[in-house]
Amino acid sequence: MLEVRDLSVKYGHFTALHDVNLNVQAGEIVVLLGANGAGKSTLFRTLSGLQRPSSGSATWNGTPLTGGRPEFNVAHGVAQCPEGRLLFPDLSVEKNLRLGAFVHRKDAAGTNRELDRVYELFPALVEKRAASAGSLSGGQQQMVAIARSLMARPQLLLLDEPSLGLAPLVVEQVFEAVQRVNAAGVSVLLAEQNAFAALGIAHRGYVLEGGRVTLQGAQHELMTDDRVRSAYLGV
Amino acid sequence: DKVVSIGFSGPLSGGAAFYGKDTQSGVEMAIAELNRKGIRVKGEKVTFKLVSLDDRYLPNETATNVKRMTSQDIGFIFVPHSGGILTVQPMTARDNFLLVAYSSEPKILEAKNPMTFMLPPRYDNYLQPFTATQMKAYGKKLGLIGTTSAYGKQWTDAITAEWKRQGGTVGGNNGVDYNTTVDYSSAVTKALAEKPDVLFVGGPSQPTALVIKAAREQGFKGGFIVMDQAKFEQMDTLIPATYLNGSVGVLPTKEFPGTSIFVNQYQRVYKKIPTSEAGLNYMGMNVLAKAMELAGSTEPKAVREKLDAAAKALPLSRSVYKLMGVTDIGHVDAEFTIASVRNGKYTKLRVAKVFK
Amino acid sequence: MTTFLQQLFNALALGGVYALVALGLTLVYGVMRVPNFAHGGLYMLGAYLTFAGLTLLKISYVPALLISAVVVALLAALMERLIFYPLRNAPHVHPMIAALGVLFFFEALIAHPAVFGPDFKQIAEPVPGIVTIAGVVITWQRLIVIAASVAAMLGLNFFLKRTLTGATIEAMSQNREGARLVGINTDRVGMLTFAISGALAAIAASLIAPINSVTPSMGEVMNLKVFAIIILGGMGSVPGAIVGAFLLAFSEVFGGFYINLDFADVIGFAMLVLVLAIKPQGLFRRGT
Amino acid sequence: MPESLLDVQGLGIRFGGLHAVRDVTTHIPAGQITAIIGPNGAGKSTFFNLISGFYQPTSGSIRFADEDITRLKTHEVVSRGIARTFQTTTIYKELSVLEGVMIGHRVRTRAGLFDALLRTGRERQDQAASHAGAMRALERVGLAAQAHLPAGALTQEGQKRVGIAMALASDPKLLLLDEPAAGMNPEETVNLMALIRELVTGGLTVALVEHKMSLVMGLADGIVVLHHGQKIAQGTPQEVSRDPAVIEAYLGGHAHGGQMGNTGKAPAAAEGASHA
Amino acid sequence: MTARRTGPWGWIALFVVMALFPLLRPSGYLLDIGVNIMIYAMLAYGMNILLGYTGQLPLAHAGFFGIGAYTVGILTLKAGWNFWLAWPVAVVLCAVLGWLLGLVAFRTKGDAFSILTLAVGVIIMLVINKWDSLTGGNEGLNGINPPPGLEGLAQSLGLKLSGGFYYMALVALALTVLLVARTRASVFGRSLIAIRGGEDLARSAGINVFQHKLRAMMLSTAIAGFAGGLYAVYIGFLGAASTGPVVTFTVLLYLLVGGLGTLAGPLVGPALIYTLTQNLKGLQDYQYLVFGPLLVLLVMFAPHGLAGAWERLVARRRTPTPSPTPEKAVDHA
Ligand SMILES: Nc1ncnc2c1ncn2[C@@H]1O[C@H](COP(=O)(O)OP(=O)(O)OP(=O)(O)O)[C@@H](O)[C@H]1O
Ligand SMILES: Nc1ncnc2c1ncn2[C@@H]1O[C@H](COP(=O)(O)OP(=O)(O)OP(=O)(O)O)[C@@H](O)[C@H]1O
Ligand SMILES: CC(C)C[C@H](N)C(=O)O
Ligand SMILES: [Mg+2]
Ligand SMILES: [Mg+2]
Repeated sequence: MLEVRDLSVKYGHFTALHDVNLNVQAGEIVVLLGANGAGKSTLFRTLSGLQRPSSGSATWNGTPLTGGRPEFNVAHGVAQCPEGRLLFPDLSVEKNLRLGAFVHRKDAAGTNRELDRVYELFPALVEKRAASAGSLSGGQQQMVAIARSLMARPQLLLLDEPSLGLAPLVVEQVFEAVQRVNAAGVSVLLAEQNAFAALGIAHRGYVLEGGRVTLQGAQHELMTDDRVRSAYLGV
Repeated sequence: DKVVSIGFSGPLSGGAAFYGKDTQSGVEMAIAELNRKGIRVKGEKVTFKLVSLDDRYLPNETATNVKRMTSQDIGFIFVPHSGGILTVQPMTARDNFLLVAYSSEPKILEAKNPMTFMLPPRYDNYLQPFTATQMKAYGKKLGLIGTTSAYGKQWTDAITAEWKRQGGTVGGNNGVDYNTTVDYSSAVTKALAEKPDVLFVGGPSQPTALVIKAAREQGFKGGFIVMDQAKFEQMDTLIPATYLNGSVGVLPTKEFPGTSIFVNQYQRVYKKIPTSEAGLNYMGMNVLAKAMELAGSTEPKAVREKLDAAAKALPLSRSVYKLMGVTDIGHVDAEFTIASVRNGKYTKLRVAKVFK
Repeated sequence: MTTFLQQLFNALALGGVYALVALGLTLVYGVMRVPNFAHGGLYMLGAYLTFAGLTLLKISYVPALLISAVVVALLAALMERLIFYPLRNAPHVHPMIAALGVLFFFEALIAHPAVFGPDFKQIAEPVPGIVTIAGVVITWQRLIVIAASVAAMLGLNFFLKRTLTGATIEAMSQNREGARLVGINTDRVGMLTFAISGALAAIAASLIAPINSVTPSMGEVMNLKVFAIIILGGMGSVPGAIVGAFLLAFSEVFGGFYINLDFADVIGFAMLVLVLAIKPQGLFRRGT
Repeated sequence: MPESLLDVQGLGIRFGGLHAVRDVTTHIPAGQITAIIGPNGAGKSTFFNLISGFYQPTSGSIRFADEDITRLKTHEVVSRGIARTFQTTTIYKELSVLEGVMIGHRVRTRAGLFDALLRTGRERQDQAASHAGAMRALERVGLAAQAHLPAGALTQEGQKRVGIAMALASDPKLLLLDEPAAGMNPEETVNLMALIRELVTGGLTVALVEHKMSLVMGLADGIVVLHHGQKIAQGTPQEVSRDPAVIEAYLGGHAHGGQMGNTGKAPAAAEGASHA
Repeated sequence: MTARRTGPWGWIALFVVMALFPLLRPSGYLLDIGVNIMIYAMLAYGMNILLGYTGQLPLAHAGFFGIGAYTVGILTLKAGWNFWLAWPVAVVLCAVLGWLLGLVAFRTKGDAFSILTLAVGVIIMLVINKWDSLTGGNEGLNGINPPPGLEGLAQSLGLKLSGGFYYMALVALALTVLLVARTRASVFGRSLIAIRGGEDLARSAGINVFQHKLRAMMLSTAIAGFAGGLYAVYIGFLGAASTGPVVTFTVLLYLLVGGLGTLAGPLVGPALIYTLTQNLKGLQDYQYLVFGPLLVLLVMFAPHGLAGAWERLVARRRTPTPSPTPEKAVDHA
């Protein structure tokens, strides 16, 4: 279980997250809603260890995630598909993906199996496997980023706006895939502008506003909440 | 007591530092000895203080250093490279200092600057005996692989002229920069392609030894004319002594008569072989001190007047080389000795004609 | 004809020298994009440490070389940690100038009278003597250098392209955060990369020193040329570095031979300018 | 039938073995909004890059306002009146918003180095013109009040607007927007749609690439569909959204603004805000 | 960061103070340091146009400095030209050669550009060093005379020749600063900043990147030649060493310490570092043992240079940095 307690993050003098509390239970899909600049990415970066909090804690099954060492977090089963993709532009798509499985480097067979699986999820990448990641179209790169995070075979998957720049059909496939991964027991924390689709597959959700959690609830509660409907569902 | 500061501006860092340090060491050692012994000028005890500033071989830095020293009323400044010397030469009169020049660039003398004191003997004295000896021993064809420093180029031109004058033929100039060349093989190959009997080589000792080595390895059997900048006593520690067989060059400092005191002393302090860089600057400083005694003054102009007398009065133990005096234009007139080498043994060569 | 062949060998040997030094730099500059101008300094230190092993510790050549490689590797790793790592997000000029500062420091340290002093030193050839093939003379040491440069190239290329650690180096150089996100300990990889580069520099220096000479400024002459070689070959390309090295050597040797020896360096650099003007990316573009 | 502003004939480009854009013939009518859609990697951004002179086509021709611009360099294309934004927001984050947008006006000024050194009359005029042009553009996108903030301090959406303002500052006739709504929430998307519509009302022609069907369907007068670099359909939103080939390759069940998250039955002409 | 224009008053005050300096009767050494600083500052201003404003790192500038210097030296010594004619010719020559270099070099970008220009810098130095008949080769050019009229002018002001040189350098520096400041504040200069910020973006904004870079290069090398011409008459002797990469890197260092892309940086850097290195000379064998690490520390702890740090401080005091608050926290229920 992911447990975030009183987490605050500062950029210089500016506080991006104020005492955030949230959790993701084993096997859950939890969606994080919030306007631009609400602090979603900041939370994700903190959970994957790229950003250190100024106070508070975040643990995954009791293991602290806030040591500022992403490599430690991945090794403990927490993988992220980050905002901005952070790919290796001059390496081939396949190398990018294989490096995604870096923490499983002793298990070549498992990596190959997972590789087949992500190619199945994103068939568009198959013909691009030898192309450098930087030469791909924006959407294709986004696919690589998602696929790379799956390659780590995480127990907790952090997806920061995975549908960004993806064609509608592919978005649908991504959300299906998230559900499939989740069905296999992986917990998922998901931030999305495409709130409707995200809420569609989520069990629970949080609303982040100005760096604070202002609302939380089960899927149907949020779906029917007026504030959520007007601000995030566009209805 | 009176303290007289002696200035020194030369390359003390960078690629030419070894050269700068060698020249500096001669001045330094002379000062240490003079201070120990005690010098009296007009009855007053004088101690010398060496003020050294790095100029990295850059003339503009030399100029800045000299301005700094003259601002501190330093009246005697050693500079060991022609660029720096030529740059500061016009300043001597206005800022009243005696420029002690360690360089054999003829232009320094051509300027007829009354406040220049130039230490190295004229290298053109070497040309005739070098040429005569090697032409007789090996043949009439000369190949050229000297260094391309200013000094090296002058040498190359001069030896070319002399070799032709004595009836030999000279191949193309295959000079390379001894300070930056990574591998001398290709220059040597090119020079040897002309099948010379004698090769002219020379620059700093160590690369010169590598050039000689490459030539021998590529099968060169003739003799070498070694420019005076390279020292046999340093080269024979680097390459097999047989490689040097049949070379002519300057006699190692330690082989000069009467230098054993200097050589022993130097080796004790600096733990290395003294070269003429150290020796001539050592001599220069001693001449300077003697001239102050004779002049009864530490005023640069007065000292300049007495340089000739001082040089003549200096005992051999302090002059390293046998001094005949200082010419009117401020050039040291010293006896120089040259030698050919075989298996580490030096044979002195006779000099037929001396340029003054 | 013999002269021509001899020059061919001379060029090969010189190319081997350049290649060996350039390969050490390929990792940090070509792959990691750190303009480590102190590389020449590490190269110089490598030669002095081997010299010290031979003269002070009185050990033989191979152990001296190995000790030197290890020490320089550690030093390079330390440099990464203390200087280049903190500057990893700064514009290029910053690490470049910092590296120059380090170079100054190394040179001054070695040239200090209490350390080695500014004089030339010489390392004796471990395998003295020459081989004559068809009238062409080449020393054993030069053959060793050529062989070592080819071996180093093959090894390095294999390392980068075929091993996981190699891939992590490339990954880290392209996106440090991305690399950490997949679980790569970038701190360790960064230091490792510098260490390998340092070891290669030291080995190169120890092999080349007997041909050339050991001076505090020996790295400066090499510095410019090897940076040029890496750009010439194409940033990050290991075979490119080798080709660049031999191309430079051939233009210097044959330019010197047929045109003018005094202008050999000018010809070499002019060739670089020409190649870049025609192929701005260098001869080999970075592959994947 | 509005006259055509941009005509593309048999346009194509290859990257090595890949035909990223292939034999595309289409036109962009003046005063309208044309959307270019298609799967990821279909060649949409590449198509924009070809028009704006970033890439040189390997085949075909481009005519803009009755002039052949196929071989023109980017800056020449911009000076003819085609401006663009990038798929990932690219602006001068360290500069102030105003200064960044003034850069967009550069193409309308002539002052060069010597004007700068001598501070000629032309320099002063151009300086004033840049300022005025930039402020006009900022007003159009509603950022005039933020003119003096560092651009990087703005929100994602604000930064997108800065990007658009920069393009507008060059006084374009045709504006190319590459995924302008990416990363925006529904509300911001609606605001952006209003902005684009305003610009078109003001006489601008817009071509845009977008995956958000709500925006495409709500905004576009005509749609061009690319797939594997080729044009597979062209027509009004209604026509295109019913085209089986398009549904198969691209839309799936999202023919009618699915990404905005409603039932998919919204009329194409209506904008998202009125969906409630 | 944008160079914040503090208005001309600070600069005018600074130049007035600098102009008063010789009246304090400083030693020849101090005056000499002043002139040297000003010459290198000019060279740094030239480099700053490319590096600081346009974002291109050129490494051939000491070469152009050398071309400027040798042009003046050769024209006055060998062709008997008047210095005041030779100097502008040197500047124009450097501009033209800079333009030619740009035509080739700007085909490349980033590191390749830097290394290509470095190679050109080395070539220039080597050619100067080897073209004996024209440049005097290793022996250098000796005896370049002070500018005609300068000594007389100095005497009429009650100064020595060195004082005359000081004012000559001061005027040249002031002109350089004026031109650079105008460039930076111009439409053209803003386009350079745009190129620095991203070439593709600048191109899409309609900027002819290549032409702008070429112009920047011309201005930059012209200023280098301008400084070189002054150097030639001031030192009176020219050797190839003062045109090599070492000088380029030294000036780069000045620039970095002063502050890239700032207007004051190219003056602050040389003033500080040149004085520092002169003083470190007293440390003899320890000078680079101290200077090397000092450099590293400066780069690491004052990454924006001294002028950069100052500008930031002033900027912070003037406009309390708007903390990037989210535009709107969703509060519409
Ligand atoms: N590196 C940084 N330095 C300073 N401020 C930052 C930094 N990164 C983010 N911020 C600020 O922190 C706040 C939260 O940003 P964050 O990226 O977490 O938002 P977000 O919810 O992910 O928004 P978006 O939907 O745009 O991705 C914003 O105001 C942003 O400007
Ligand atoms: N410079 C390049 N070199 C090689 N291939 C490229 C290059 N640019 C684009 N491509 C390839 O061309 C194809 C089209 O890319 P493009 O960016 O135009 O797609 P797109 O339609 O914009 O996709 P998206 O909706 O994902 O942004 C892709 O397969 C991409 O990998
Ligand atoms: C060897 C010396 C007598 C000459 C000295 N190298 C010079 O610069 O002139
Ligand atoms: Mg975000
Ligand atoms: Mg695209």
